[in-house]
Amino acid sequence: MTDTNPNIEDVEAFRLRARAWLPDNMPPRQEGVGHFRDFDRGRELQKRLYDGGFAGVCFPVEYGGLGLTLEHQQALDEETIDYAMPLVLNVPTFTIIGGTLLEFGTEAQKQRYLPPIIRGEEVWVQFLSEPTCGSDLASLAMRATLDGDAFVLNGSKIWSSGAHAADYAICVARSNWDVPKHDGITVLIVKIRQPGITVEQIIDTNGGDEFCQEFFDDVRIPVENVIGPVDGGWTVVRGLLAHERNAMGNASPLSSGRWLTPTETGRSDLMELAMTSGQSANPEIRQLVAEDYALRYVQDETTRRVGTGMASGHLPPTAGALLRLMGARAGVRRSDIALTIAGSSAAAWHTGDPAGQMGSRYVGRQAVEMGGGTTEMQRNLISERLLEMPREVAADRGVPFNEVRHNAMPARGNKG
Amino acid sequence: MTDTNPNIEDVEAFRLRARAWLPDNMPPRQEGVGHFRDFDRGRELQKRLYDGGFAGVCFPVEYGGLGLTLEHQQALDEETIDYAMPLVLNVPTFTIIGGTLLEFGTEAQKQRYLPPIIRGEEVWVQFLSEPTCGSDLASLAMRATLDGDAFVLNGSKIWSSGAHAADYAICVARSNWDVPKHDGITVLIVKIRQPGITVEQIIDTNGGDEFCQEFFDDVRIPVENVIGPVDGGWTVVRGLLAHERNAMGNASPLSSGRWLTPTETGRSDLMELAMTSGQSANPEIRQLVAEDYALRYVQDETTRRVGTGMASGHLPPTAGALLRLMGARAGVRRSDIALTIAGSSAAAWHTGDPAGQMGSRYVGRQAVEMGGGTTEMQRNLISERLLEMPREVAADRGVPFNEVRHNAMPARGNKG
Amino acid sequence: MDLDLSEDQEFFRDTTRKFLESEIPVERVRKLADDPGGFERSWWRRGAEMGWTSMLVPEEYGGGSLAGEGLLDLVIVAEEMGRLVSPGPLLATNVVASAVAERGTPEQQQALLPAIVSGDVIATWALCEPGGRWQSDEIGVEALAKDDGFVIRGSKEPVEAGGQVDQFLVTARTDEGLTQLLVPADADGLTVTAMESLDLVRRYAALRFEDVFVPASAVLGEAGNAAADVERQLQVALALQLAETVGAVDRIFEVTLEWMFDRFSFGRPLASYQALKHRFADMKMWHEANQAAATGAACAVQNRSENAPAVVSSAKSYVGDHATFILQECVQMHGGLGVTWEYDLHLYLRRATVNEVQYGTPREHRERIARLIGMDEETQ
Amino acid sequence: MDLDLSEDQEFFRDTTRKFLESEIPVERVRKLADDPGGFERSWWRRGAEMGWTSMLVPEEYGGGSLAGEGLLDLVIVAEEMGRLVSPGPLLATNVVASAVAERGTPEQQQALLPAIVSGDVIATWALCEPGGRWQSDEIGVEALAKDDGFVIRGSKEPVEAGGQVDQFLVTARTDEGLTQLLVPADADGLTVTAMESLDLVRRYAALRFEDVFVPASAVLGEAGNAAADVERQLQVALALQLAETVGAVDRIFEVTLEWMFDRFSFGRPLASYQALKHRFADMKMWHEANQAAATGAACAVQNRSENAPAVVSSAKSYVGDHATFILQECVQMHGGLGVTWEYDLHLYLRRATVNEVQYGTPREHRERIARLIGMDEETQ
Repeated sequence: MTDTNPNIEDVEAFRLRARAWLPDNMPPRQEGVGHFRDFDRGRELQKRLYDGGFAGVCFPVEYGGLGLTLEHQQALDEETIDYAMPLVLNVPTFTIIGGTLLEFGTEAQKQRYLPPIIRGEEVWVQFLSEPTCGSDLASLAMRATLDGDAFVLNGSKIWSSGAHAADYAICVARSNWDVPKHDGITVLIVKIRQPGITVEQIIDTNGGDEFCQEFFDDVRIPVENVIGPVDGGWTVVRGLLAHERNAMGNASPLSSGRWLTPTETGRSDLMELAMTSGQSANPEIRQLVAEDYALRYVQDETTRRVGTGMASGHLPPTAGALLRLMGARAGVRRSDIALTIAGSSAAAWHTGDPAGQMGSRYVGRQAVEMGGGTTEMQRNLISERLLEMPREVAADRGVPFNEVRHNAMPARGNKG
Repeated sequence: MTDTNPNIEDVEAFRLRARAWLPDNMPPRQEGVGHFRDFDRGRELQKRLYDGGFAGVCFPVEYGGLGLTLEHQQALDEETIDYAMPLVLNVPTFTIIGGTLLEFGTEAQKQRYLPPIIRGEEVWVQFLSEPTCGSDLASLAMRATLDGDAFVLNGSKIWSSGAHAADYAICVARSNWDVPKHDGITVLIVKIRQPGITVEQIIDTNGGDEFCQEFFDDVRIPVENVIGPVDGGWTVVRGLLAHERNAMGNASPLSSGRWLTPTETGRSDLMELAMTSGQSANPEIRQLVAEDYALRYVQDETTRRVGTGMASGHLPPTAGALLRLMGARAGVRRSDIALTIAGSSAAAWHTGDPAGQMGSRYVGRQAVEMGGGTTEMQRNLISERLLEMPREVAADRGVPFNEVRHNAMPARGNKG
Repeated sequence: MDLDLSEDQEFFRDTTRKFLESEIPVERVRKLADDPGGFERSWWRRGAEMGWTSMLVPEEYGGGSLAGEGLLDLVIVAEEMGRLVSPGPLLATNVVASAVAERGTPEQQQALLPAIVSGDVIATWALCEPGGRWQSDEIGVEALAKDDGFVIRGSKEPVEAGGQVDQFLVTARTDEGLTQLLVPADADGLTVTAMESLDLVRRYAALRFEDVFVPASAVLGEAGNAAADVERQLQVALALQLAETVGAVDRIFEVTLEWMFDRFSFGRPLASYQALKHRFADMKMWHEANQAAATGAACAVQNRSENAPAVVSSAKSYVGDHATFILQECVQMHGGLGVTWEYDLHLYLRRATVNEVQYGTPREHRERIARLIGMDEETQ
Repeated sequence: MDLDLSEDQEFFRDTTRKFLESEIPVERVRKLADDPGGFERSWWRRGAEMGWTSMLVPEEYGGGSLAGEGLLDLVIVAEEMGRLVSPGPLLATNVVASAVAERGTPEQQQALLPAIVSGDVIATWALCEPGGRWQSDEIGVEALAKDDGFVIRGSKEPVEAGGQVDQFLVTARTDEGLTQLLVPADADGLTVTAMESLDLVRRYAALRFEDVFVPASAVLGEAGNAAADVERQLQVALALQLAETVGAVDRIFEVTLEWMFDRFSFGRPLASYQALKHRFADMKMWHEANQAAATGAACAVQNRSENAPAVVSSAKSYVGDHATFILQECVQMHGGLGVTWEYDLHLYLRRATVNEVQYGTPREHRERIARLIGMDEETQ
């Protein structure tokens, strides 16, 4: 990320400086869920780190970072394991957005946008999916029409986590309809709160309101906000997705602090439920709790294996799809186990009984098979990229986008 | 199968006549496995039925049958439930071969071949699959070359059950290589024991020798043995496969006697194993034995539902694929359960310990997912025919067979 | 759905479907989510007029079925209600109606059945107890003989529609054994507490009996000897529950299959992707098996087959596992839309999940099967 | 395979692979199926020269590893042996070598280790007992103190290579607790009966101890206090077993993937069918997870991590379930060929199945995990 500077601080010195600084400056660890409701808390924690000289460790000095190495970041991660960290900013802001801006942004963009990111002042999201896209991201239909010194955006984006509470977005739009789908895409930096953009929260099956849908009506974005070439944005999108997979494999140097791994968190919620519901001696329930434990252990080890394999080049970046697939399958299995342990309490319960959450969790279990590209897309990736099996027939390959059959835009408030 | 004859015997009279005749003429029931080793026993039992006037109930009188109705056959099936019956002749001889000859055979073929079938004198098999075919039956490459009044056959057939112990086969060959694969197929009646045909038994992973491979070297088959039109045999094959699916749904009137359904056979082998290995109180083992019971019950009910649905026309004949799919999945699940109950005894056991069989059973478990067309082909059938989802792209559609990429014939004794 | 319905049954099904579609479409169900009761009495009376409460009741009390096989008619209603995730105490009320019709004294029958048939009275069965106990040998609520009557003590939960009904049938235990008692909802000493529920409109409550006195005439059947009655009630409940689940899956499978043709990805309809086609093939197979199992269970209960106990538990455990699995697959096929509140699929998944775990989970029914098929007997 | 082998380890792996491929290809394994022992002593000695028996033994007795982490070197051999379903008592002998190296007296070490390292002596661990018992608290074989020694009574089965070895390490129970004893194969009163095996070349035997006397010097470690040693041996055994299974799957996955490109159906390679591609994606994921789990387990055992007991059981239960599943999928991809005797796939499936159920089944290891993570503790 930055050339090694012979004058940089020694890793151990850095570590000790952090160890000395942390107790008086950072609050103790408190596991959150990485939800947009933590954005403000994240901004505050990041500001503290910045003031103490521990923010943007691997970001270049010229954009407000420390210009240090991955080893420095890892030392900081180890020292901060018992402290509250702005983990909610890691994805997408630091790793995906930061990585993409560093890789594809103009000098002016980097100067303008990276420092506030490192100071925790601006939180970003991604505007990728659209209601009509499904698994085929490149079939996006947000219209970007060049008008003088700006692109005029019209259309809708969806599944952006916490967009209503964020500041900026990387937005992918279609600037040319007369060429095949990958060849007419432009990536733009969009300020979220501006006239013409309406952000609506989507209520999920569990009543959660994490996801948003955005409606764009004649939104003018200056051409200097374009990342990468006009019409050539698909390369930027692919880079962005690679940063995303890296982040998932815990292999991004731009990440700061880390989540506890499942095996570090002690008793799982499933074990807790089995114990408190008086089923700890039931052999079948013991099997399920132990299966969950084993699954979490194996998932940790697999993340380590694939993450280091991608870092060392033993595995290609698409290997991240293996982690996404495994995470989804394990998540689904865990929801099933939760339902079994909860039993009839999953259907009817007294207010406050934790078993009552397990029914909702089960009803919403497929969410993990959709976020970050559906499980089916991961299987395509693994078979076609990692195993090099033949690609699926794509009826739209080489066909101008406006001649391809697309999905109709659902009416607002459509119930399907 | 035959027009209702107003002079035929009343069903109840027929039933009572059977009830009176059976005790002195048929031995008590003994469940076999439908193996070719039972062929001779089957011939003998069928001869007895024939002599007593209970053979070929729904076959026409002119070909040696009784010309009676399905209700007569069902009455006979009920009366014979406690007696040994030649069940091994039902599939393929009576139902698939009998049905196909009745539907597509010439008058002379029916006169020649049906009576010995009904008398239990001639046992038939099917020569369909070839080593190079895989799931794509119509890609068969047995060469049938017209030479005067005969076709000369060269090539190899495989997966024919008990061919070395049978008398005749329906054999499907390619008579025209210059047309698309479905348009150059001819179906022939082949006497198995004749010069030029070598039958080899295949040893399966469990040491079983049920299956055969046949090698044809310049075997001359007279043209009068052709069933259906020359080059137009694919229609016959489709008819044959429909008779097969009917038989699987217990919906063929040509079947005589029936297997006990799994829920009629009392304690399952899995329950027996759980009990004798002292695990009857183990809650997890109880779950598995009960799961097997439920699965067998549901399988019975599904066979009834789909079988009667096909008979009444509520379901198309391809619905038989549902039964085949369910049977395979249930068979696989049962092998898994068997392995779990056997535990370490599946790997190492004292001679005679029934638990020792469970390892082999598990090793050979996929056989049920292959016989009668792979599970994958059933899924294609169900999705494309029953649910009418779009057909897979076939690279050979409309292409002359000799221009299509095929599998190479494995060398004899090839280990892959 | 049984593939071989009679003409009368088909007509009945069509009428029921039309009524439900016009009177209580899914948008209406969503609105009832905020209603404390989850359904309206006036609507239930109109359903009663359609025959929803009369199928298991003799003609002399205003009941009657299409051709003498009331349960096979009633599962048609349950299945149609599943197709629209309808509210209403269909299972609850009919289990009680059936029990009273089969085991009640003429006085009990006269007091309850006409009112149930008209829809004026609704009832439910208080079987389950805290901690997921529902099997006969787990019943802990006591009924102590006192003054020509009984005093009831203990807790029942979850009780379907417990906060909405007029009448409870309580399965309790006396010194002699299982005993069932008819208890009015306003009995002294009975506290009814609403519980939370996964389903949008199906309500459950916890019942607390603190020395609730009922006269001897409240006993349904024979005191101390109700095990067979409880088994019968359980079978009726399961037959209805299974039919409802199958109906819910049937509707969603239809909708999702249609979606596969309408939705395009990479210029091709989703229905053209083999990986998805194969998953639909499996779903179709499981759904046919579910329907076969539900029909088989209803027939076994209707005909009082000897093996009905194992049959209903087999169907219950199989359908329980596979119905929700199919629905989750259907969620996946819809992508993000499938996990939004605004799309109806989760209403069906909630209903099927509730059905999976109520009146015994698949696991508990497998344990019941193990007992029924003789795993507790000595090895021979 | 660990993705980060050292250069020395890569060289060692390549040498081992070449040796196995030339000396004991699968055709040769098939021939050994008819050999009562399942392997040849002379071949084993040559393997010993390659280092197969020295990795867990100190240098003073002729042992030594590549860089001081012997188990991480040894799992490379186990994995390569899995790739060719090799015969030989690798696991059995090394578990005993490791136990003697860690806990033996100098006399015991001198008597056994050099001979094991040279391949002249082979040994095995007699742990399991009839009825699938293998956990510490299930051990029933008794060692009764008598005349400055012990009398051993009871049965051990299945014992890997029990009919082929020179030396047993027997896990027994004295009044004080678990005790391990070194017993020569020709001890008086010891009967060794060959058992049948699912594997073509891995042999098992049943041991019957009828008052077998051994002197006090036969005790390995501390009499009555062997629980920690037994745990350690189990961990070493599982690390080797897991590596072998992973190697077997790795080879078959390779072969099957190749087959998918070579085999055509409807004019297209099998590899082009999406339904099959998605199954390969799942297989690839499980296989990576299996490898990660096996590597993680070997590291935990090598490093004597505190959580090693739960780690090996986690890996064992996960790999046990998934390795055979992958192999069965590979059978299916081959069609009929996959279920013929003549095709090699079933040799691998047999090996993986044997590994799945020996030294505890996945189910038994999950029960062990439940205990290890504290499910028997009081609810807080």
